[in-house]
Amino acid sequence: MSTEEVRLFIGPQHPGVTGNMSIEVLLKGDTITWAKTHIGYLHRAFEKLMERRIFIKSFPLVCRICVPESDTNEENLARGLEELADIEIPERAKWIRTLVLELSRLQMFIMWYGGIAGSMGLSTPVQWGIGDRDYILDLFEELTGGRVYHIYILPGGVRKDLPEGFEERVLKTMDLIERRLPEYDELIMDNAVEQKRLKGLAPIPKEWVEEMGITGPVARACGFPYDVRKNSPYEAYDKLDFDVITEDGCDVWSMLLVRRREIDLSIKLIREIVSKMPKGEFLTRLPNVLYWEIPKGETYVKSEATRGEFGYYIFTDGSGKPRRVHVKGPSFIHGITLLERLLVGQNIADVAPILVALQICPPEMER
Amino acid sequence: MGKDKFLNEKPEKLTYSGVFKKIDNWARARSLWVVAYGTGCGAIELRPTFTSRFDAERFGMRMVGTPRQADVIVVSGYLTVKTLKRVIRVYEQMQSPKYVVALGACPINGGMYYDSYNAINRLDLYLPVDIWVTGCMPRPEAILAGFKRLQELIDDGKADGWKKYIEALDWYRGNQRKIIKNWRMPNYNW
Amino acid sequence: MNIIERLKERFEVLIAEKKRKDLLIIETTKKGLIPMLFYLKEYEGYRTLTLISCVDWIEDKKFQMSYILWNFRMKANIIVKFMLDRENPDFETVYKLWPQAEAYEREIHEMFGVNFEGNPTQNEELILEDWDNIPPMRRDFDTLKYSMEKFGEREPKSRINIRKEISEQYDEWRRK
Amino acid sequence: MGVKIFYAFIALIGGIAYGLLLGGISRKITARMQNRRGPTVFQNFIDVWKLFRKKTAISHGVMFYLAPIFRLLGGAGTFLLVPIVVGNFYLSNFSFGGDLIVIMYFMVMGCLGMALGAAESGHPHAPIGVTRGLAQMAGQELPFIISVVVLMIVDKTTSVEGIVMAQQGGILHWHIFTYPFAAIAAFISLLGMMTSYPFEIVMAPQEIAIGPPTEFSSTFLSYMFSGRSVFAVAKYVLFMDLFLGGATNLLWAFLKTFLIFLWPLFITDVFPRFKLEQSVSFFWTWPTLIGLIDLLRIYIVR
Repeated sequence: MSTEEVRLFIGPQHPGVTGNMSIEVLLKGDTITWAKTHIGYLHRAFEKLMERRIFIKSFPLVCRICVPESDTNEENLARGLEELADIEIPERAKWIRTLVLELSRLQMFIMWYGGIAGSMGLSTPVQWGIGDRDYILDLFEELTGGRVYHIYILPGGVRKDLPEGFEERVLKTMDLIERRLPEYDELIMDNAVEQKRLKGLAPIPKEWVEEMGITGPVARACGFPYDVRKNSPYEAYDKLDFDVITEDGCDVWSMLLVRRREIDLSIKLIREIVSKMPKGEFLTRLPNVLYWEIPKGETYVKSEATRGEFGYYIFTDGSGKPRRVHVKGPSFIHGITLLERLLVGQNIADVAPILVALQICPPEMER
Repeated sequence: MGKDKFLNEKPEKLTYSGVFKKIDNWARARSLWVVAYGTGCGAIELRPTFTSRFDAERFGMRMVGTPRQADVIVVSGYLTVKTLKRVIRVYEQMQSPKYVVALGACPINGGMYYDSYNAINRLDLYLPVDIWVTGCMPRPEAILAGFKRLQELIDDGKADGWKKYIEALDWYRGNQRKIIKNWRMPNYNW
Repeated sequence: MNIIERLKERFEVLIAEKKRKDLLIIETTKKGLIPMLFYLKEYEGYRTLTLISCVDWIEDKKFQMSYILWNFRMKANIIVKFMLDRENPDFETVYKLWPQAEAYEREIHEMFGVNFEGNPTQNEELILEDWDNIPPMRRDFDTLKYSMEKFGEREPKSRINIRKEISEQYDEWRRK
Repeated sequence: MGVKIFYAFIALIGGIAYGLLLGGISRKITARMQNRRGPTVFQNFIDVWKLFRKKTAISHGVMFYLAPIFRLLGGAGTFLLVPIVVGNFYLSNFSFGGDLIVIMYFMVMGCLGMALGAAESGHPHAPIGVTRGLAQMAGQELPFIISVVVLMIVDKTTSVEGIVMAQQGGILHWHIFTYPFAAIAAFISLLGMMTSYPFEIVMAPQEIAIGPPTEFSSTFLSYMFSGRSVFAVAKYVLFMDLFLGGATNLLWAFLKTFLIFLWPLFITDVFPRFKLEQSVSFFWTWPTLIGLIDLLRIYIVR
């Protein structure tokens, strides 16, 4: 209304933010001149609680750190503890873990693919995306018993073997999702309005990527082939055949393209994993986990989540409980350092697409 | 903007009676508008509940973006102190009659966060809860069943958490102020 | 000449341990940390700061500060750490080297009470709101006791009992 | 006259009900599009009743209270000035000579009243929404006015009844066929008026919560709801009269308005929203240019 600056809080109760967080902006007309992220609405003190729990009891906690993609957390913690306790896990367990991680990545990307359209008001793909994601959640339910929280990956392997005929059902679901995808593409990729809004939106300067530690699809959209799966392979990823996907636009549209191609890659990888799945044990016997003690040590393990590099910095001190577990969520950098700088100069209408494009997940920022 | 007549004043007790009471309850039960505020992790299962597969809209429920127009607030899981403050504010901005649905084990007695310094243990010390849906996290079917039960309660005129909140306001306020140290909220709007 | 030798030549290196083929752990002193980080960033190609972390070794009366760096070309991580006096936790910011250090330091200041000189925003609340106790991630902070005092005890009761009790409390309040 | 008022009142109630029903149908169709069942078609009636009987305890001053009334009056006024069935004593409402200009005035009035009230509500999202709405209105009115001017010039009348009369005598006399470019411009403009999706920038839930009506609740919201419904019906009827040759009886009126109602619905589910600048510049280029073709044509032909 006037040329004065208006102070506006986007969130926490706002349909456009991606979770329980808040962005304080100063507006001049429609343009943002200053932005600040406020987090802490979901702080449950996981890191403190884990110091009070024995190792095995930490697993139900960590899967809640990132709600939609919980397996990455379990896998990271399990791998870190195995490294500290010097446990070798069977080959089949590694492949099952990789399968679970890829399925989890795929369901997150499908939800995201609808979500980027939803952030601009196109609600049809949102509904489809969340509906189609449920096919994968059904697979998870069959495998682990839970839709969202699985607590399936444990130190020493996985909790139980794949059920009879699971592989075929995975392949069937992949076919089904692949059949559905062209419809999404027509609505999202070929949409003139969508292209007009997203092309060239919020370009990230290339030198920020290394300096700020931007990871994941956002970095890949800026031309950096940063993918933990390739750079420092974990589980069975070194035996899989794939290339890192990069785009060179640095804007939201490139991030969209990267993720769209990631969906295809995930489907391809899942097919490959199923075809290469070895036979054998799925769990090494651990000592009694209730009295399981790990010698003093520290390590940093990381993996590729859908949003970027997920890292666990684990300390043990020879007792039955972790000394400290520091969780590095990719959204911490994306949501605070990057977002505050990126939003300056943008239109208020573009806040929601940018938030979704950076895929900011509040619970992993504050744990 | 003038002086606000509802500011800093105890709300009058609202009673509904008369011939329309039955129709009102019937309509209220079939048109539950949920405020779009994902307070915790249960919000991820609210999405399937409200979209294609489980489609809560066939029961007349929908998400609205502002608390002023909402009837139901879904407390989806644990509440941290920081969020509790916002939830109370959102709840008080909603217009009567209004209902609270709590998802998960955490609002009942703290759940797995019983020893966390930042998550509250019992929600019904601070807000009147009409429906509890257990499970961590509750499946969409469970959430729908919870809403269905809420509809039955409204139909019978038994979902009266909001009346209780107005009556026992001092008790609730006392509890709220005990844990929210810096009370920078206006006491307003019912 | 590998990187450990190059670092030993230039700085005080207390411990150097090769954890994995892409993870190196270096311990240095408080004084040598920032020059070492600068050297690693400018000359060794460890251009990205991944994480700043802090651990409370209460029995040694020390905080361990760790800086995890990432080298994009070598595809390797390095952890540079040093021990900070727990009674007197003052240190400097590395905000000038990496912008994301600002938020990490803000969090550590809030959770451990470490003071980073030169950080412009470290006194702003990041996660907690109106915190009224010692910084919560310190080992001597008892979260269970705090939770029970503030939020009430968690009794092993069934839901029905809790409902009943609440309604009793409510009735009592009404009678008054 | 008294009888006329009575019948107009009946028509108004019918208009509101028809609008709410159409809203329900659109929700149903959208739901089917999104692979789900959706609410019943009567859901909007339940919503309005519930909202009407909800208590409200918000006060932001007199303008705030008056805004939904303005909105309802704007909708009802537009509706009452448009003849549903021309020539029929009961169903032609209060249409009189020169009424097209009054209709356009009424169409703006509801929005302006809403804008004043929303700005009073003090919520920061409301003024942003209001500025967006006013800018958007400036955009969408231009092509509409051009096409209306075309019709006024060719029919040499400013009354809706006159325009309807000029289209009688067969389907090819309808203005949608005789002046197709003007019709296209007006129908694109209708998308903006109906806040159909590429141009739905006023409420924009993901951006500014829901914009101007953020603070409105309960009874006020039910007034706004019914106002919006009757406003929509008024626009459908107006477009029917201007371009589809009016209606000779009530059945035709239902059929034709239903056809017009389907047009924004097809667009709305497959597009995200524009930004404000993009929306306004779109209205000022494509539909305006298309409308100008017809204006130029009649200028050359004369």
